[in-house]
Amino acid sequence: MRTETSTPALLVKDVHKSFGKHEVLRGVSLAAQKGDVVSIIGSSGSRKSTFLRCINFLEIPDRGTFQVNGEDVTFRVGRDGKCHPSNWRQIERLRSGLGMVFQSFNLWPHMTILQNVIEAPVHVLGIDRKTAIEKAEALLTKVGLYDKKDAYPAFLSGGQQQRASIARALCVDPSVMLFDEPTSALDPELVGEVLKVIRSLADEGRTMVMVTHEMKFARDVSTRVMFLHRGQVEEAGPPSQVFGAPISARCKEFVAAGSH
Amino acid sequence: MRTETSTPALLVKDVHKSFGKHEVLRGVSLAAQKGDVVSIIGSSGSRKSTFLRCINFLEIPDRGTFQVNGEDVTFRVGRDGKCHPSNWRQIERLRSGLGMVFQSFNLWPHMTILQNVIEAPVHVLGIDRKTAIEKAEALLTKVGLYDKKDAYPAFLSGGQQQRASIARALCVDPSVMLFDEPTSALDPELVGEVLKVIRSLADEGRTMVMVTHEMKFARDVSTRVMFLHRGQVEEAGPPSQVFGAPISARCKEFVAAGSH
Amino acid sequence: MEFGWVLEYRDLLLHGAFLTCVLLAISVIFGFSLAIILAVSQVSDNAVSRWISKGYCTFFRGTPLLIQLWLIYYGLGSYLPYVPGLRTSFLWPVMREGLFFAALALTLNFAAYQGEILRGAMLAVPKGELEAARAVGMSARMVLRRIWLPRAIRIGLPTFAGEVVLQLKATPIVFSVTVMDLYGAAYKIRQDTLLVYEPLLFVTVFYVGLTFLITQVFQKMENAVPVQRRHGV
Amino acid sequence: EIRFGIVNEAYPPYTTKDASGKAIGWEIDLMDAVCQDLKEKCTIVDVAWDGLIPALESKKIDVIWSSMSITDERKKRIDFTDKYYSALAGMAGPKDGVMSVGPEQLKGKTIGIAVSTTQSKYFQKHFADIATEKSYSTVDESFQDLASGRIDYVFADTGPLKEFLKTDLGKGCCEYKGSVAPDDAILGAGVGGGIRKGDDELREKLNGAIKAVRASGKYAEFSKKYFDYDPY
Amino acid sequence: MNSPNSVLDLLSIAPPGWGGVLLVGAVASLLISFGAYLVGMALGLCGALGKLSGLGPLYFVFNAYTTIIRAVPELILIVALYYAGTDGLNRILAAADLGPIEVNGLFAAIAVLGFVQGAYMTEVLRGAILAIPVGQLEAAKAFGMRPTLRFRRIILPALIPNALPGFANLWMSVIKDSALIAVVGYQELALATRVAASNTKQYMLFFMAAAALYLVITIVSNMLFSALEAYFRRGQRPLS
Ligand SMILES: Nc1ncnc2c1ncn2[C@@H]1O[C@H](COP(=O)(O)OP(=O)(O)OP(=O)(O)O)[C@@H](O)[C@H]1O
Ligand SMILES: Nc1ncnc2c1ncn2[C@@H]1O[C@H](COP(=O)(O)OP(=O)(O)OP(=O)(O)O)[C@@H](O)[C@H]1O
Ligand SMILES: [Mg+2]
Ligand SMILES: [Mg+2]
Repeated sequence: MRTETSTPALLVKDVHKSFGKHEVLRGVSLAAQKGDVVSIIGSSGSRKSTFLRCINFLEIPDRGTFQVNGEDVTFRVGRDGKCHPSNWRQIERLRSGLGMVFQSFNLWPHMTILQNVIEAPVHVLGIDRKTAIEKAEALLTKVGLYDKKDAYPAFLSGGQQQRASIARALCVDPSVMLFDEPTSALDPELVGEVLKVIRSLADEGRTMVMVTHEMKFARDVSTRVMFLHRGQVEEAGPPSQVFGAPISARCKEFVAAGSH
Repeated sequence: MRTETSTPALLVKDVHKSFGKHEVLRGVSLAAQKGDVVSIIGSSGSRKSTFLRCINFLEIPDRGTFQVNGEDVTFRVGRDGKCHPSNWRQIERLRSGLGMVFQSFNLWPHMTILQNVIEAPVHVLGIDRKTAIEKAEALLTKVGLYDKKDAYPAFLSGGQQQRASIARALCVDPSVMLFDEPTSALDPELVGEVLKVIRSLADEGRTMVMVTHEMKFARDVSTRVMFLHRGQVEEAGPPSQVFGAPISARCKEFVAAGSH
Repeated sequence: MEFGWVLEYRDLLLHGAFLTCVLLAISVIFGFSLAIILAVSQVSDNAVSRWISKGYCTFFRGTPLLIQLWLIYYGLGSYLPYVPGLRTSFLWPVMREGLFFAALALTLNFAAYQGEILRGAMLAVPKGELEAARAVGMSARMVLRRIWLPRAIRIGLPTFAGEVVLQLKATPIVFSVTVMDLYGAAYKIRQDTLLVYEPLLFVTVFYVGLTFLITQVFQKMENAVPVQRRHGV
Repeated sequence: EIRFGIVNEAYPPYTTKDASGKAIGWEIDLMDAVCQDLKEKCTIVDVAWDGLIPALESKKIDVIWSSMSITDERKKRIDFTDKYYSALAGMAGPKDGVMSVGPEQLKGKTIGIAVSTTQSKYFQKHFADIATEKSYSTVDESFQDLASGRIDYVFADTGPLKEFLKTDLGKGCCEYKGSVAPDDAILGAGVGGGIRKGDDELREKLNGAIKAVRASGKYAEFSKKYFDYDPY
Repeated sequence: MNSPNSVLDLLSIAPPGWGGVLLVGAVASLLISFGAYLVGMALGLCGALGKLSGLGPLYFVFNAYTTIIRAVPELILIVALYYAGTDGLNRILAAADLGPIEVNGLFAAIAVLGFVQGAYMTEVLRGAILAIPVGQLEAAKAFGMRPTLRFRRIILPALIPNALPGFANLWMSVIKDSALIAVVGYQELALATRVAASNTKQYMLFFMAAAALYLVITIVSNMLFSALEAYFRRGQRPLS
């Protein structure tokens, strides 16, 4: 975690977060250089999703420092003693630089696939419609969905929906892609096609942070792996270390069970 | 499929079934002796569920012969040229001898776990309440849910719900247990606990028919494995044969992909 | 059955039918706009606006339309002449008419029901879809405008169709504030001729026809976004 | 036994109810007098305007006794007794000192009239091109609008009009402007009891009784309680 | 215009105050509504099961029932059903050589409103039944439950929470629709209000009193329905 050479694409330090009295994140940090693929693994309930959602402020963390492409996120402490973003505009701007892919796709069902993909470029970034469509079509071709561009999400299989949602996230040119278990809502036969797309993104040198249960895949594509346990980083390092020679006893157990 | 020695617990022959013009089952047969564990495998859409549902008449097959514990199910041919059970009472009676465990648990949400488990014994079999409760508590202990007996299903994890639904199915003393992908709605960490319960049932010598995607498990616990493809039995035999040396090309492919 | 009167009263009937349609259109359009405000403020974080909208909906859903109409027309309306300048303003010819108050009461009432439905529909939009919108950097306002409301309206569409029909059926009440809508026309004809059923039958056919039309329009709107049908229920 | 159908909306002074639910009013007094004369037992049946004809036809009531004016159009559906009072048509308006109701006073004014009444017919014949008619389902509603200034005049039966002007609300805003010029073709028909077509026996009985009540002076006696004129 | 004293006098329970008339009217409204509600619920249950039975003729009959009743204004339905209904009944009785019967106003009001409510109840119940996850019914079938047992033990308890919001709405609407019963001459709250208002010419006072009474009735009913729903949803996880 301590590799700070040039400006990192994403730098998150010492994130704390409670739900009510229940402290779920207890000082989690993460740094990703441009081109890094960071996998976050851990058992169910180890707060992986919560941490990922804190990164793009879908959950507002109680404490922590955030830097996206060198830009600091400013917070102010509210009357409740917790942090609040001091400038929601900034958050909104930064969010469009952090493409999020959800486990359950979350495509907007009242729009066709193409409309889903161009929604943010046109309405958030203000790109003109024609350019956005060109770009979207290129991306849909890349994820192999060009022929489905005018279909509504409900008519696509899970794998196709997930690929569409990846295209949607890519279309705003995010500097970092965030994936929250992008394959676990898919049945085994559909997982492959989505992993293929993600792998091609990794090969392109995209910066990515990915929560996943696919150990084999994480091992293959990641530059770093982070093992979360009860809201703390229990082990982190290159995949060879985390999977091959974990230091922490819990991580050892988890990795052993994962490759059953 | 041709092992007819003593009275088989379940004997199903040449099941045909169409939805509209679409013929989905094209002559599937299955025989299970007491104590057999039959696994049905096959890719998605290969009609595994439909076949299993025909066994306990949740789908009415168009054609086929059925024998449960030596008792023939009688059909009459209706005006539409299809079979209809000639005696719904018989079907209802036989159904209670075929314990079904669904992929999505299907616990009744308005009853506590204990109420779920004693519902059928008390109201279908007419066992008195006290005896039923004793039995239910014993079963809940066995699946490790005794302490949750007064909770409502919505407050249990998926794995706990599935174990409760197994206890519910067991409580009517079925001669055959039917499982339809009992673990695929669970996340990987919960799968284990359910498989453990199923394995213990197999060890007890219960007759079971099980649709599953867990190849490794199927291989370990089954006495027979059946590979369905497009509504036909493409390969069947002991697990060592189906997994180790499949004859059919499709089965070979499927088994190879399954152990990726 | 005797329908000779239809010709004799045709102007009255035509005008009545026209008024019925106008009242329906006005109250649905303005009521729906108000309903959006009510629904949004009910799901907002602002406690004051939440309570105001809640109170509004409770009052208008909790009392009969007839009483609301009387209160607005005979109550509110009877104080209007005392508003300085209003009697001489260009608004007066409109504002002293029963039609104005009838439209107002129907609108306020429709908004209350619609606001409740829309609120439910907004809560029924899967949270993930909203998060996806936030995650691409949409502001709260844009999420509302581009994703939340359009989705909620679609979810509520089948219910809206029913509500518009209910609204149509509520319009006869305006006759009690001197608006000669179609029902009012039928009432007059019944009093004049002492025919009991024929005028009512005539009106019924009109309402049923209009209902059919409304249902068709909404069906068209629903079909605009195809949804995959669940099979086997 | 004769069952009298009386509309359950208040129409003072002819019929109304007091707070204990008892029917009172001029028409009730007349009914009592008529029944006394006939030595019949009479019952009052509450009916809504909407239900008068069906109630009559399905024999729930025997006579409509509820200020129903006699018109040719209505005679096609039911029979009427002889008139028992005349709907004297008068107007009420704001207190402005103008005390007559000729065409020059009404010019350009809005006049409230209950729907399908004699007054409405009269208006159509005499004032239709100079003033605007506004129809009300009950005369009561037109009084409220008169008080709030939405209309300039109410054109109604003199009885209810004067009754209204006696209340605080009426006293506060308005005054009696006078009666309109007589027109026997319209105003002469008056108000009678409505009877099932062909029920001639009852009609004759009631006609006789109404005559007798008038002749005996009873009519004038109870009318005095309500009117400062002879309503016949 | 009116001193507080005269307001109190006008609203006092005992005559000459009109408060008693209003209260009796309110009780009548409640009685009609409650009766109609029960009748509607019974009809609705038949209607929903009939529509879902898959039997052509049954579906046709109930579909016609719900479509027609829901398309025609209540006011017209009440007038038509009440008068044509009693008329028809008496004609049938006459044909059978029986004398006409006197239909009690309260009874008729309940029957007519209940018949109208039934159409709406049918749709609410049908929706509630369709909203039960199919799996729960299949699980019941898989245990060999007979249709009646299935209905009693699984469908009924599962549909109640689904149907309660719709039921609550219908209850509110039947209370307000009961005001329309005035057209058949039965004095409930709305008519009582008019009578009181036109006798005293204190329109606003009585309209507001009536509005307050209706509001009290609906708010109290809302609280009851919320409590009921909380009870029937006890097995469901609260939304966070
Ligand atoms: N809004 C919330 N309010 C209260 N508790 C919450 C909320 N969101 C999450 N939690 C709690 O935080 C804990 C961790 O949740 P999280 O989803 O981050 O785990 P996870 O590692 O992503 O698990 P999984 O692998 O199952 O997705 C859970 O126990 C959950 O109950
Ligand atoms: N009620 C129905 N009406 C029409 N078609 C149906 C119906 N039920 C199932 N099918 C069709 O039958 C086919 C097989 O379904 P089935 O669920 O049996 O497959 P499966 O092998 O269980 O697949 P999976 O592994 O995904 O559960 C599907 O293509 C589906 O479209
Ligand atoms: Mg998660
Ligand atoms: Mg299946």
